[in-house]
Amino acid sequence: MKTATLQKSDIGKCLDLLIQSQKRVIAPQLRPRLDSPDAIDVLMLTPLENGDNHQVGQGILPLNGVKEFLFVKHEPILAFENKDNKVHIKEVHHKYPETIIFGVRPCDAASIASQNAVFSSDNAGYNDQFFTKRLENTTIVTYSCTTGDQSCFCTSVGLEPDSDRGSDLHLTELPDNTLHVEIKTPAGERVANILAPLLQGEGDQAARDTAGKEAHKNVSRIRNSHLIKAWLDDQSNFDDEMWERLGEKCIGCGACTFMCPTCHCFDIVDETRGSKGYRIKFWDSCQFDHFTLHSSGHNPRDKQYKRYRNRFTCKFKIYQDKFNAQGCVGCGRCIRDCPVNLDITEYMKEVDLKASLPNALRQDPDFE
Amino acid sequence: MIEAIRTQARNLLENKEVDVIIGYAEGSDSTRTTPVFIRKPEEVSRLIFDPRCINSLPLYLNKRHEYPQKGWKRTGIIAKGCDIRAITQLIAENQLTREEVYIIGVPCDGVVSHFSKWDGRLHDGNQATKCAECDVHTPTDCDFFPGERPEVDRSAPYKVSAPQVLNLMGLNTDKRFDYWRQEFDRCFKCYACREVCPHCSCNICITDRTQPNWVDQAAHTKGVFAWHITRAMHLVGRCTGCGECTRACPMDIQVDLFNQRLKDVVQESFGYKSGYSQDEKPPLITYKTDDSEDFIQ
Amino acid sequence: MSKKIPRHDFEPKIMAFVCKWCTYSGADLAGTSRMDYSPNVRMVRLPCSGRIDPQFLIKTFEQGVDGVIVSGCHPGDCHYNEGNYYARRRNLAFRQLLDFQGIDLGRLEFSWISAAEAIKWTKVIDAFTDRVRALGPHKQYHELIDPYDHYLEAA
Amino acid sequence: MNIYQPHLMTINKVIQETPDIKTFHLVFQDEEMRDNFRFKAGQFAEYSAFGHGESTFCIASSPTRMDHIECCFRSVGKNTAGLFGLSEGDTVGFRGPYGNVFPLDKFKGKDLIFIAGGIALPPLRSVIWNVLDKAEDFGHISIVYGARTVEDLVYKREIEEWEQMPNVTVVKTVDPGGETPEWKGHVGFVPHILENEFAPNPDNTIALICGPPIMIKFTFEALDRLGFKQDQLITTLENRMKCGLGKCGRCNIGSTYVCLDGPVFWAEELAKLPKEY
Repeated sequence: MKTATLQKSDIGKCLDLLIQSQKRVIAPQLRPRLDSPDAIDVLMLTPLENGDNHQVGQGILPLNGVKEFLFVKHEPILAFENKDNKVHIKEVHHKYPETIIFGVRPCDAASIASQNAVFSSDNAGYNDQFFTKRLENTTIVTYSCTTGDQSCFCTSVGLEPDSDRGSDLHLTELPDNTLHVEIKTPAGERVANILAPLLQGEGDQAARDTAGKEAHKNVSRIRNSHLIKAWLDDQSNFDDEMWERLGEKCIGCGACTFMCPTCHCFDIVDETRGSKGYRIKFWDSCQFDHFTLHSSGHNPRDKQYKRYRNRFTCKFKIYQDKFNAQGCVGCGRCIRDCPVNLDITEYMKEVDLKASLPNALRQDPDFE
Repeated sequence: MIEAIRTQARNLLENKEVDVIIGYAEGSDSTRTTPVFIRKPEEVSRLIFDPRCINSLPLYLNKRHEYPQKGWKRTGIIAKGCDIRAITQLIAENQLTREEVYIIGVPCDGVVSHFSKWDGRLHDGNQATKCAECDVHTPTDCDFFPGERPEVDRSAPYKVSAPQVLNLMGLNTDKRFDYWRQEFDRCFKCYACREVCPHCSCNICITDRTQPNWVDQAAHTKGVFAWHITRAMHLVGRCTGCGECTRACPMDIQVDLFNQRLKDVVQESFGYKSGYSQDEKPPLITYKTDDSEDFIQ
Repeated sequence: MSKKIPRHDFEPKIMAFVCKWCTYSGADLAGTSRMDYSPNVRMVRLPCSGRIDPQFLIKTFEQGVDGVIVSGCHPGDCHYNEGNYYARRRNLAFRQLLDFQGIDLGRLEFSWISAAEAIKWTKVIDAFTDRVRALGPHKQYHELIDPYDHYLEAA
Repeated sequence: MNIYQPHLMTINKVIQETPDIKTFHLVFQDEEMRDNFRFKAGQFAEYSAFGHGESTFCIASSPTRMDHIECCFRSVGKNTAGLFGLSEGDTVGFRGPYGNVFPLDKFKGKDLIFIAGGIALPPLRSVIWNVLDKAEDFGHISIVYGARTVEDLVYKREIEEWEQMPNVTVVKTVDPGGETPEWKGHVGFVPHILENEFAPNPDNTIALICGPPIMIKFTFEALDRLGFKQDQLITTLENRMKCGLGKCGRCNIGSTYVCLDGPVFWAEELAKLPKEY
């Protein structure tokens, strides 16, 4: 693996170089907004025109994840036209521009593999070209976290704040204001070649490892979260009282699922105007009551807490069983953005407690 | 104050006067609070109240029918002045009868505009704008009030809109369109604005209906425009200005500006302020023969 | 002999939602009396102006019209006694909402036209058509309504 | 290849089964598809009325009769209403076949009981004709079919045809209140009629059940009381689907995706799943 060093102050120049090489460059930026006293500063991953106002490495996480650049919010999958009483299907031409997403946080980068497990042909041989082709043309430049906020819990799901999973080119911030650059894939190498004028010598692996360990301490961790899967596997826990008790405050909006970098559910509808129309694939949420509603009126998940149970099970069991992938990357967006503070880590802690009782409880001195 | 509320809550539960008390409890981290459903007298110590208690709890009153097996008949609710306005409005719309709720009013000095801004105390820098013009810091219609209830002066003149609304109104029409187009570009229709709204009480929302399909379901800008216009129109004269829709928006779109603008329209044109009377009809289900018609040919 | 119809570069598409008792009859009278007025208007007849849900108007804009007109009986003349009073309030609020949204109020018209007022109908339509024509195509909204058309162009 | 792209099919024939249920006979517009298309009994497909959307139904025709594909549906929502409005000569979209199949090999030499309610007969009809066309491989065939009213019974002509067959027993029933003066079948709910009127012998028998979740539940219980074992009961589920490909994420029962692992399940498989169907 090749490494290099980059001055932190040169990130803007890096972005400029990439833009000049005719790539679509996406990086976190502060979002301009109407002046308002209630305003909060919001980072968004945005396509850049130049490297001036980037916020790479700033803040905890951009509001949106890389998800919306791979599994886009809405897109046509088919066009059709009714001509002379006959239906003609037309192909839709998607453009998959070569894209570099710069400054992706490790949790977001790790989520790409989960989405890919669903959309690629790994899943029953059906390949969703709209996702996979976009992914083929996307290079991910990750940027390690140095700290987390109260909602971050990546270390509880087996990730680290300096993890390079899903990364093509991995940057780690070192205390001396330089960046340790690791080239992970050929795509990352191509980006590194463009950035070559700014890269210096080899990276300091020891300093990078120290920085990673330091960051690891700054993200809170849930004990024994590995017990969750086994607990969910136990059929008798499906009707545990916990689900309703914790879930009854859920109001059934889709904020957590739409913000989630691994949530992949979508809906398909037809939209027409005149004789032409499009079949559209767009984000949907398992938290909506009509998501599973049968035409007969029967609803397998008829209560909100059951829908949240499905979400939790999806993250910690279904993803593993069905897609052999990680369901939750611990980015904490669902916690930050929940209007009623329904916290997935509370479920995790509760399950952890239930699963580890009675043995571990008395043996672990750290247990609260 | 909170001790008085807890004591009252315990009494209510012990005497079976209410089946559940909806209140606030400590959230998952120190800056947050969370709605909580208290069913047992021994749990009342979880109840708290401070400026972090942003949520508008009356929205759960709409969802009370989802819990019939729990015998949820009469609901106790901890309500700020603005929440009581929401309840009053629900009663005026026959969504609720006054007897179904037991309102524990709490005096409120204001709440923070966003959890992330909480630094241990409330100040001008983090107070929600709605609280600056609030005239119900001391709640009006409640069954229980901790301590002596002071006389409330509600003679203050009606204040027009938040500054953002005026800013937007100052732009020309095309600029305003572009502003919303840019904002709505982020909307992915998670419907958090709908679900947190105490007044969005329909069992099945018009956007979820497909026959006919009035609002496109996909989150392209056309569909998003249609959704937000529809939402604002359905809240004309009903919105009590809690601002939850904007706070809940994960994409940080200020959707409540529509409601604030229409609040002004309703006040200026029909002299109606929502959430102050259980008997007065909301403006769009009534009329006066001499209503303004200067826009009509 | 009908008068010569002037030609314009832009002919707006105009949608009219009308009450069947008054305005529709008024328009009918204009037709049977062979009065001349702008041919840009397409009409939807509804039982009462109170039946005209703002949703209809949004959908109409989504279909690419340049102007919408809502018309019913004069106050006091409603076949259902009070439908038009409700319509008046609702449309007052709806206009302000669309204005705040950034849609030019010149593209919206509301009128009272009775079954006898065929002349008023032609005048209102002519004036409204001229006004919308002067505003030009409703370009901003038109840009929204076919969000996927560019996907049909070959790469 | 776009996995969401349907094949075009022409509606050859429309049969109005009940006031709100229609059967379509569909033929591929593409000759190559017409020759090469294969499926097995129990599989489903996505049918689309362009401009309205896609719906999921089991293929109702038998794989032994490949001159056309049949589907049978009730007009309930936006998509099915769109399909319902189509007539002979119109085009529909077709994606499939998806899902698993009824393991007919395991049924060989055994008596079969088909139990269905209402619009749930079409999924089993595919198997019924498949089995009847190879009657020498199987034992006695019984069909227990019920609907809310006499009017709601589908495949009325075929039921008469089945009744005439020597190797077939047909038990018809309608819910109480749904009978007409001319009605000669039973009156009562399917599980009740099955248990008390028909009372099949469980020896060397397989029961194939299709119906709404509540009917499946009660039928399982009834069959259990009659002495049927879990490995003698097989059913097909109909959860809501959009993609049919295991991607849209709505048909799951726990970790089991009905579109990929189903729709056909043995009772013992269902027992291991959470009650989420």
